[in-house]
Amino acid sequence: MENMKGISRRTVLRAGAVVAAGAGGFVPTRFAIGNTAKVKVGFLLPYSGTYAGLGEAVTNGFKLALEERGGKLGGRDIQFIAVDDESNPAKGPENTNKLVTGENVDFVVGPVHSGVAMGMVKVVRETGTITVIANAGAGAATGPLCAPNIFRTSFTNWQTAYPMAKVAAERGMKNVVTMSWKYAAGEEAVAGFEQGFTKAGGKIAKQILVPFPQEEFQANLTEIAALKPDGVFVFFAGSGALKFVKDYAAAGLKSIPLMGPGFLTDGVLKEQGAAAEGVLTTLHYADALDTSENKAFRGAYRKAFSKEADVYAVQGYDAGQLLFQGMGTVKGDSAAKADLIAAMETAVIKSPRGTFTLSKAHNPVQDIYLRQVKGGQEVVLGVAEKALADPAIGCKMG
Amino acid sequence: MNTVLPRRLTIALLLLLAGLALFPAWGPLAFAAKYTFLLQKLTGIMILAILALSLDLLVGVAGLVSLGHAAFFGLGGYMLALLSPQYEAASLWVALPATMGAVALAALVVGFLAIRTAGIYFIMVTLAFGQMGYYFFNDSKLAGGSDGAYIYVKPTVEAFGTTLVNLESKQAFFFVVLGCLVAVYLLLRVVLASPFGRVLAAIGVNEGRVRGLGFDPAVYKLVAFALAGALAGLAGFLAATQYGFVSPAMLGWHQSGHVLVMVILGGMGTLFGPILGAFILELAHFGLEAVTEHWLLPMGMLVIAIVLALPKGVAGLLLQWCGKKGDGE
Amino acid sequence: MDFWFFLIQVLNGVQYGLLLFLVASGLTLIFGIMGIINLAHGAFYMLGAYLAYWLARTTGSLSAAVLLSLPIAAAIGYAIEALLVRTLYRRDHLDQVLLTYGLILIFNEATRMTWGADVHGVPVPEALNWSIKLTDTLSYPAYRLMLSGVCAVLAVGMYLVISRTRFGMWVRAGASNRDMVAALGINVKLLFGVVFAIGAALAGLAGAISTPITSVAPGMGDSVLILCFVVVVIGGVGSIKGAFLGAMLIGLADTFGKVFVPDFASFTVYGVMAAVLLWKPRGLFA
Amino acid sequence: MSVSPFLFETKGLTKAFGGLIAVNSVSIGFREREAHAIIGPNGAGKSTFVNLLTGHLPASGGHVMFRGADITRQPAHKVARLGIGRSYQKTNVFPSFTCFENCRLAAQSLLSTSMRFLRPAASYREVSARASEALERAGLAARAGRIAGSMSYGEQRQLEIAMVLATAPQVLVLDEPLAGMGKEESEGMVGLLRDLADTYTLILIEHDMDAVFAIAKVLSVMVNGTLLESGPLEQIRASKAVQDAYLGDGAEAY
Repeated sequence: MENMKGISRRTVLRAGAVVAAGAGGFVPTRFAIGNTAKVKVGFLLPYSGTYAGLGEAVTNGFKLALEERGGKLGGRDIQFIAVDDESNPAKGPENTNKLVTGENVDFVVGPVHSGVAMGMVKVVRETGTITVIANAGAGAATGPLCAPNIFRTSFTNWQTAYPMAKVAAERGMKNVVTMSWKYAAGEEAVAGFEQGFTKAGGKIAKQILVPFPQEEFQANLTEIAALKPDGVFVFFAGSGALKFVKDYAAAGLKSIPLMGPGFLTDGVLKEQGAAAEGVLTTLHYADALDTSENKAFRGAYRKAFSKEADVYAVQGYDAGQLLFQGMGTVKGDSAAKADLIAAMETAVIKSPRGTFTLSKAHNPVQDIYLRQVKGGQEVVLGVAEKALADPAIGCKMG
Repeated sequence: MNTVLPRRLTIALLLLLAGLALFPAWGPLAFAAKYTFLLQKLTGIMILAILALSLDLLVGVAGLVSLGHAAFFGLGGYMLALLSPQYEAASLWVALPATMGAVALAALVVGFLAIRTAGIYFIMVTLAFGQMGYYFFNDSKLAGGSDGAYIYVKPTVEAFGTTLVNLESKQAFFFVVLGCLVAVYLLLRVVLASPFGRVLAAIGVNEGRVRGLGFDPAVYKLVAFALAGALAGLAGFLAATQYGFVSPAMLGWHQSGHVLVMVILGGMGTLFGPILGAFILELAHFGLEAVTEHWLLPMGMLVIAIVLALPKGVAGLLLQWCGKKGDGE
Repeated sequence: MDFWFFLIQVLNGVQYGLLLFLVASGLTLIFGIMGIINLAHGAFYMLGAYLAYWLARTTGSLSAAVLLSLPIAAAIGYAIEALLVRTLYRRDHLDQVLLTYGLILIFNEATRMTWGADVHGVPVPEALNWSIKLTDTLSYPAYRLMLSGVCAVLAVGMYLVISRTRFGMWVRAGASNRDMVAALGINVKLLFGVVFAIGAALAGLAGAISTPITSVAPGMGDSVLILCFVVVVIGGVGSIKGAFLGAMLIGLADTFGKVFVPDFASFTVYGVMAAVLLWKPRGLFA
Repeated sequence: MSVSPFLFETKGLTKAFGGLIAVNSVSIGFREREAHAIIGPNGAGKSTFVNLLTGHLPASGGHVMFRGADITRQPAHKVARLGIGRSYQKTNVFPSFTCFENCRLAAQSLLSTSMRFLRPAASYREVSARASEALERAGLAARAGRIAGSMSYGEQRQLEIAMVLATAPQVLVLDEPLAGMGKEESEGMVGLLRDLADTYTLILIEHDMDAVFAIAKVLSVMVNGTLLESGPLEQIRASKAVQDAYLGDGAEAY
């Protein structure tokens, strides 16, 4: 008992020391003005919880891009500041504020989660901090809420789904069931597919939305089996994607083609195993892209982090390229915002995914690839849609 | 719990309050560039402290452990979002009473159903209602669904055509929130000393006996539930005003659990304890996060250490110290 | 409604319910006998899943992994009871809530530090990697059937242990009147330690055997935990029979909710719980 | 129908827990300002009877009448408001409140409602006065400022009575007020109860026969949930049936 007390007291002390150390972190920082000061780049990414792996990949990709280019932005050294956004939308504004107001960063890079992105956009629209969204596909960020200082190097949910409609129609599908989690990203993707598919003369047999993030799909799989559609289009990512694909195969539905945005297989393909065989996906990137840029990128990434690169790493990498080009044009003068933004708007990014430019809404105009799992490997079948731009409905820019 | 605090403690708390109120004076000197951010951080913590205070009325005083309290917090935020015209400001004089009224009404309905249960069942029923609220805003198109909703322009505080306080000013908003925190604290102190508060506190200790004395506990608990709900709604209203953004996560059980931890950590039923709890938990989070990305680990250890070492929370420790040394009773 | 369609949906609901029961039974056992609200219960579910994933990769056999992860989960459970939980029996329920909340944070982060943040899957063992064809498109996976079988056997086993053995008598005594357990002259310390270990092992087992049909990821225990609380409360705290019934109810409500009222799918589970508690404020069997 | 001679009475009052009948058709009448003791061996159903009388348990059958009105279905708090105050077998005070606060809370029943939020409870003079009066009467005036949980057991039992008094009842239902008290403490309590018997209608459940005979004028004897006999002290003392069933059993009861 006495001993127990001793331990707990020590734990308290140690924890106290950590807190004190943390507090020490915000002693007055010297505030230097001019181009000689370091450029501050803030990462607003998940470093804990379910999406931590994605946050890490974006960070790695970004750092790799800059290291390959001399480790400087417009000739200035870089200071990275990372904030764990915890994938918690409720804390989105506060965590953004930590970077923007607390650290006075010059640039914000992030986030993964669309909900966090919405909170972030709210803050940076007010402060005018130049922000690069390196994953979150929420259409609104480059739609109704677009702003001169907000860029995206990833995709919109619509972009990743719309091209699949053409593929489905070309393959003779008439009747398709769509399914997703009931949250913004999924609903936007499903809407994109449905828009394209009905335009091509197809029919949506049923739209199934399941509560996010529940992963019990059996009831819906049985429903799909009963509907006997020509194809099934789904939006799932991460652990949900892993589980859905496995359940789909186990339920004996493999005879019905399964389609979806590439997140259905990316990052979880190995774990899905044979269940993923034949799954058709569309995405703005594929690990197996046979281009010299991609091979060089993947090699460098593997060497630097002893890990395979993925689409998130590419998006982070391109965010790094975008800032590098912009800062290069203004020679490191991050205060010249208008020039900087103009330079970024016109940037041509030689991405591992293929070269892309930005639309007026600051979203990539990019090729969307059609991919299929064959023999446990993601195989690129071709380009589903060339230079696809998000319609950016509601964006009043440009 | 005694309604009068030992003098030493009162002095210590007043000194802390003064330090907080004067932050805009000493903050810029001590923290330079980080001042504005810290000002906002402190404002955010005070908002959570109001939420923790309101929960303490239920958990610490009336013995009603609610794991769905954040639903009222979130509802308060959403009310502001719904009441704000898209590109204009809502008037605080309309929006705030409407918000608190609506949240109190919602709390009354939930409370009416939940108060029939007790103990762990009450915890679970409140959790269930909280989750229902979460899914309501997550699934419906009413206010942006899972994306959340924006409040583009902060509410105005005007009287006879002149602006009294400009909430867009971070410093002014800091003082508004500080004022609300002090006001809610004093209000709850007054309420606790009132006949109502005495009955409520007695219910928390021994509900059956209160019934035997001729009071219907259900009614008192219901009123407390509505009052706590309305105050949580106020906190939600302020939170939504601060960043102009609301999302369903505000209503979720994680948020409810987080606030419950603040209350227990700080010391239940003491009112000032939960405020300290909010500050300790949030600042520890802030500090640990700066040191390691694995901050959840030391955070968990800190929570466990406090449970083991401080059974009555931080407030219990303070009361013990001051009770021994001070002029006490 | 097509007969087979209906039948499979019932199977789906029952199977989901059985799995929930396995996790929830440990939770209700721990609360019933020890009076502890163990928020960390979901963490044991996660731990079981991670152990199974890790051991399946090292040993190459899922069944070996499941069998190995059981004693490990039990040992960790026993250690936590002896080191931490034991100091809190005389304290308020809320202190235990806080302690086990702290444990969740530690477990989640420790898991991430050990196994990384990636999502993992475990392949279905070859012997069970087939489906029973019911109609031309409807079929039922064999592994899920086996899973239901294991859960059902455990449920029956638990029923027998509780109704026929001395240990079961203590459990029943504890659930109806906690003071009585101490009065029966039992080594309470040992009993509590064992109960906690059994609870942890049950949750761990549920996590381990469900790996082939779920994804192994940090925080996977949290959503399961909430559902299990719903189950326990519907059934009546401390009642294994209640937990079984509650789990079935939730499994079926969730399944049919998704099929018939998809727009309110997230409400169904919580709606059922609210309705049960308004009708019987102390659960079905309390 | 003639007017009942009783202030408070039960008619065929019955309570069954599942198959077990704890109180079986008990009819007892209590006259105004009468000290009435209910005795019987353990398990006779006395405590259940008290709980039925005060609305703490719902009756399975029969009626409880107060001033001619049927109050059988009234919940406990309404029964208390009618002027039927009760004390509990197990000490049942608010341990974290001071002695005075315990009584003041009870005295708040003087207010038409306690749904008053802004004025301090301490500032209601008539409430405080009655609380003081109750403490005085129970002999605890000197203890007013003590935290109830820190007082001696006997004092807490006294406080229990003081709280009932502070609700200004007409009927006092006291469930074993002497339980667990030492000899000296008991004597003090008996004195207090005798004193109270002059002003209130007293219903007393008690095992201590010395105390019962010292306080009560009327006795009712319950055995196995049924009323064996009810009548004036002397009648019961003389009753053969009672002696056989209860009093005669052991000298220790007397």
